[in-house]
Amino acid sequence: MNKTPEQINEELLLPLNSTSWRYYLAVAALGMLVLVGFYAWGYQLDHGIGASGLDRPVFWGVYITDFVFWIGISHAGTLISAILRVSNAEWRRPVTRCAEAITVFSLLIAATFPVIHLGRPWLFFWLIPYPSERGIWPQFRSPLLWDFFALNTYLIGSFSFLLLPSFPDFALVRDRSEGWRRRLYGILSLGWRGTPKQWHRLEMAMRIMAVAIIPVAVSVHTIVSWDFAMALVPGWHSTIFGPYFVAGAIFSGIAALIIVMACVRKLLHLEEYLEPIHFDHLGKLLLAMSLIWFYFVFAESLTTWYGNQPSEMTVFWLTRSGSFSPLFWMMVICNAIIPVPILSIKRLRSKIGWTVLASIPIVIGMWLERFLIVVPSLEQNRLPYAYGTYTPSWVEIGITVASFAAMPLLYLLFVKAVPIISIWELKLGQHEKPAEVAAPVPAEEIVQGATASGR
Amino acid sequence: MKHGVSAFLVAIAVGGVASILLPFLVSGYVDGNRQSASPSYVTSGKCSASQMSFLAGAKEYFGIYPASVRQPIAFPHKIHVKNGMPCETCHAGVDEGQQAAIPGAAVCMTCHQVIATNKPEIKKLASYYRKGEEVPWRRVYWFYPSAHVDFWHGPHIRAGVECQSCHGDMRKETVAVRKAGLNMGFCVNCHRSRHVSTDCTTCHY
Amino acid sequence: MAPAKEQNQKAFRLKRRNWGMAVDEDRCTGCEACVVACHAENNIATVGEEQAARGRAMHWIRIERYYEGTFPDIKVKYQPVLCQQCDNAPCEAVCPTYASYHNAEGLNAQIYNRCIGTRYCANACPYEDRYFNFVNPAWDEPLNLQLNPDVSVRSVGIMEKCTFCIQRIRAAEINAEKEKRQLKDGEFNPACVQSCPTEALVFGDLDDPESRVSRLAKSNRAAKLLPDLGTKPKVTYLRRGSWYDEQNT
Amino acid sequence: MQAIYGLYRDPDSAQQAMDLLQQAERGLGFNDNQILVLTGEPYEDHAFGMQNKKTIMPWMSAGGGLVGGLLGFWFISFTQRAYPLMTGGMQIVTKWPDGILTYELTMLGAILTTVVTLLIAARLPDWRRHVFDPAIGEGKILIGVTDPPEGSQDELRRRLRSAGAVEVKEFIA
Repeated sequence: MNKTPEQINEELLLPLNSTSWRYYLAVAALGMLVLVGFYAWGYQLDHGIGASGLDRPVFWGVYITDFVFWIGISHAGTLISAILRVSNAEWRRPVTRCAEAITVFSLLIAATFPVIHLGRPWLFFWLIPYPSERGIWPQFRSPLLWDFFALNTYLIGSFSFLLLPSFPDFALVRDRSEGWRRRLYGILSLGWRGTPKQWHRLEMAMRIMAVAIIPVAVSVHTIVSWDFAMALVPGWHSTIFGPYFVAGAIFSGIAALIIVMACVRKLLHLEEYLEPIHFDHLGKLLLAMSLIWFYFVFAESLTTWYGNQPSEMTVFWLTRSGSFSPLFWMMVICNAIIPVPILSIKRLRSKIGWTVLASIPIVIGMWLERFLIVVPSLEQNRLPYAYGTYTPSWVEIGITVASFAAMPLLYLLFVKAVPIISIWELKLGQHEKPAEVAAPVPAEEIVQGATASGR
Repeated sequence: MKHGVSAFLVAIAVGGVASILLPFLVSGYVDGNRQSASPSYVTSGKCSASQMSFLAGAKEYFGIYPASVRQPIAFPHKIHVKNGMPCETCHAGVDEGQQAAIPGAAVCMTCHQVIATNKPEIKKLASYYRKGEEVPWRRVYWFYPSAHVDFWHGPHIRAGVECQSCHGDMRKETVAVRKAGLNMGFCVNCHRSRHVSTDCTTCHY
Repeated sequence: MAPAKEQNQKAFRLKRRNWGMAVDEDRCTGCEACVVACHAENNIATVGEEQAARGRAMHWIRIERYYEGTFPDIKVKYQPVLCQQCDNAPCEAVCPTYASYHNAEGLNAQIYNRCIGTRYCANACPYEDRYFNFVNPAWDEPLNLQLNPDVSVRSVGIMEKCTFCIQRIRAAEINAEKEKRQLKDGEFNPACVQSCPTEALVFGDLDDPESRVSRLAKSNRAAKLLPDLGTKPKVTYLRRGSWYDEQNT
Repeated sequence: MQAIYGLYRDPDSAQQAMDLLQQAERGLGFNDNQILVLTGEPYEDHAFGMQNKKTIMPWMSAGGGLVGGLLGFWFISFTQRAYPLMTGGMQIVTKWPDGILTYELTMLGAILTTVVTLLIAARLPDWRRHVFDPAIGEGKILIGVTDPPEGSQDELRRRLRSAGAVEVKEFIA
């Protein structure tokens, strides 16, 4: 890829300037699904949490699954983008903003689920530590409060991480548009001009943020895992949960990023910016995470099985051979058996279709993994007399579907407003032209070249 | 076409709010048997489970109490207090148990058979009494059921808390009006300053 | 004006209690009188057939039935399970709003108006003895007239559980304070204890070495439910000839 | 505000223009602060993009983190003592969970301080009208002098052009 700045400007600002009828159709269709979710939530507010399929003893179900899942997806963006920035990987340039936007949107979606899940959602603000006449504060010993703080820190951090490098691009849009859009982007760009001082401070800030956001991202999913690990519930009370959840989050995050990038590439005609090499690199990361994920599942299973405690084993066999076993084995197939061979073979991994094919089951499998952590342990908690079952209701399914529709909807709206590839960072990569950008020449081509030249 | 995006945003926002409200509008709060998630379900006292209106629910949510209540008889507290009647004379049992009594018409008539019989308000009282009815006094002080408060007058009186610290100076009032907000901060501050228990289960159960 | 009663301000303090219960499983016949009494005393909603079938029934005390042996030689064991009022309660620390906390009397208190319904406590409770109002409770006429005015009615979205009949504790304390005396052992009882025909349930102060419950708690038949979790329950189970004896000698 | 500037296609000629301006500033009566550089992307490997490299931003961020953490720990332990309630047999000020929250608030403090420091250091937001040319968005580099002294304009134009400017323009606000 070697383009002049004018070409880059034109091609990357194209989605902002022209809109096809297909776009409106997609927004309308997704908007309808989101509205169905809102309707379902309204129904639940009216009828109480009893509108969901929850019961005693399964007090947590699909909502918490969705919450953990979306937090996991959020690790696609800021964490990966920050790691790539810190390690100064040149191929990151077209990927970063695409990834960071996933983080912000999936965090926003994730943050609604604890509220939807509450029995009395109109009192959700009691989680916020604000001074009140009651003189009573939230309880900071509760993992839910840790969640609240971690989520807010992560949301503020990743929003800044997304926003800061957007200022120069907003300025670019400002200079290339007229009327209300010029005024709007003028405000959004905060009057960015591009003095050396501004550039230097921005780069410095991004370096600091990248370093700061990595431990935050790790802590966020660790704390989400502690929601479970802090409770004396068989299958939950485990020290492995922190790293296990972080690994799973990055795993599902990369898978989501690959899917989103493939869609963005196709729909916004960015074939020359998001190249197969990017999918190849992310595919390698995905392969590594898949193996790490499998290692964690094995480690968790082995220690539980070897320890052989009655209450732990009840839950263990419930998932491995009991009523949840179809879901469990489907999860293993989706997360390891399908993607590992595809991603291990270089020829498949370097084809975008195949990496996407490996990513879709991972997203499904990771949702199942969260479901299998939440529900079976609650169904068969310690006292056998209190065993129960759980089936999600249409309300829970509707809200879940709506959350899956909200993600592309927010993304569609986002690509209309913000260039999905950080233009200035891309240009910066252009004029330095480091070696990593170029795709390595496949071995067979070298061999062919050698034979052709007669050596 | 450029305005399409903002139009969609507005439509989504409006539609989202509307579809949350839709079940409420469809179901209608008029139907008394519906189960509802509005913050409350009881209109007065702890023991009725009737459905309340959306507005009443909102008032309860924000802790808004009506300051004054229209009473059937404009009872002048100030005259009675000025004439040297202590509160317990009529509000019997306040120092003993949980609630302060509201006197029956017969109690009033022990005096008002002879005192001020020509006043219009006393005539109203007398007519209730003749019909064998009680005066339908309306409650001024109460806690919303969502406060889950169980208040006992007795221990407070025995601890020497003046009636007026919560109910205002009745030497100046005709019918009772709600003087103190009686929110949790009001109670807790007094409990703190008197070094009595601020344990939650002192009041909430 | 209430005249200031100066003499009453000289602090009369009730002795702090440490409430506990003993459950004699050898005496329990599984008659469920305690369950009914608890429902009546504490305004516990009956959720109806449909909701109960979905596992949303609420009984602050329940009789768990376990069967031992093979047919026809079967023994039924009854185990009344109520909130164990743990000293190290797993449910308390996870509540984000202090709706569940431990008070000075050793009660594992549940403050309804503070509850926002995260249901985390119910997950954390190993005894599964926390009950959630999945739907708004309703009482068909005239059942609403039998509600106990001393206990608040919980609405939808609130977690509730056994309180050791805190309203009776408070009433007894206020009476004792009025008469300026300390509470006597057995002066009052929670509804379940009061209604138990075989006196399988005993309630009292665990800190008072003379009380019945503290003597039963030290009995060699005494055991706790799920003792290995370290929750320090304040309900003691009494049973002869069971695995408890082997574990707790 | 007035300015005379040249637009350059490549960093080398921009650097040449910069050098020419710096040679001339004593003679024509302006100083370094009046030399203006605007670019569409950072040129940190070139001398003209190296102005103002000194910053205390990392120290600010670290300090912000420290302040955030200390304030966070104080706030959390204060709320725990303000209405002391026992839960789960734990002490009132619980050190382990407070550590988690202190950590989160440390990071929040660092992140917020970084953002605020960036905005202050980069003089943002600033919506006033300044010397600007949208051409920098097409990869051009703008080198110029703001408020050039009387009589120096012609010399400045000559020097800017001699460095290989695509265009030399004047900005009058």
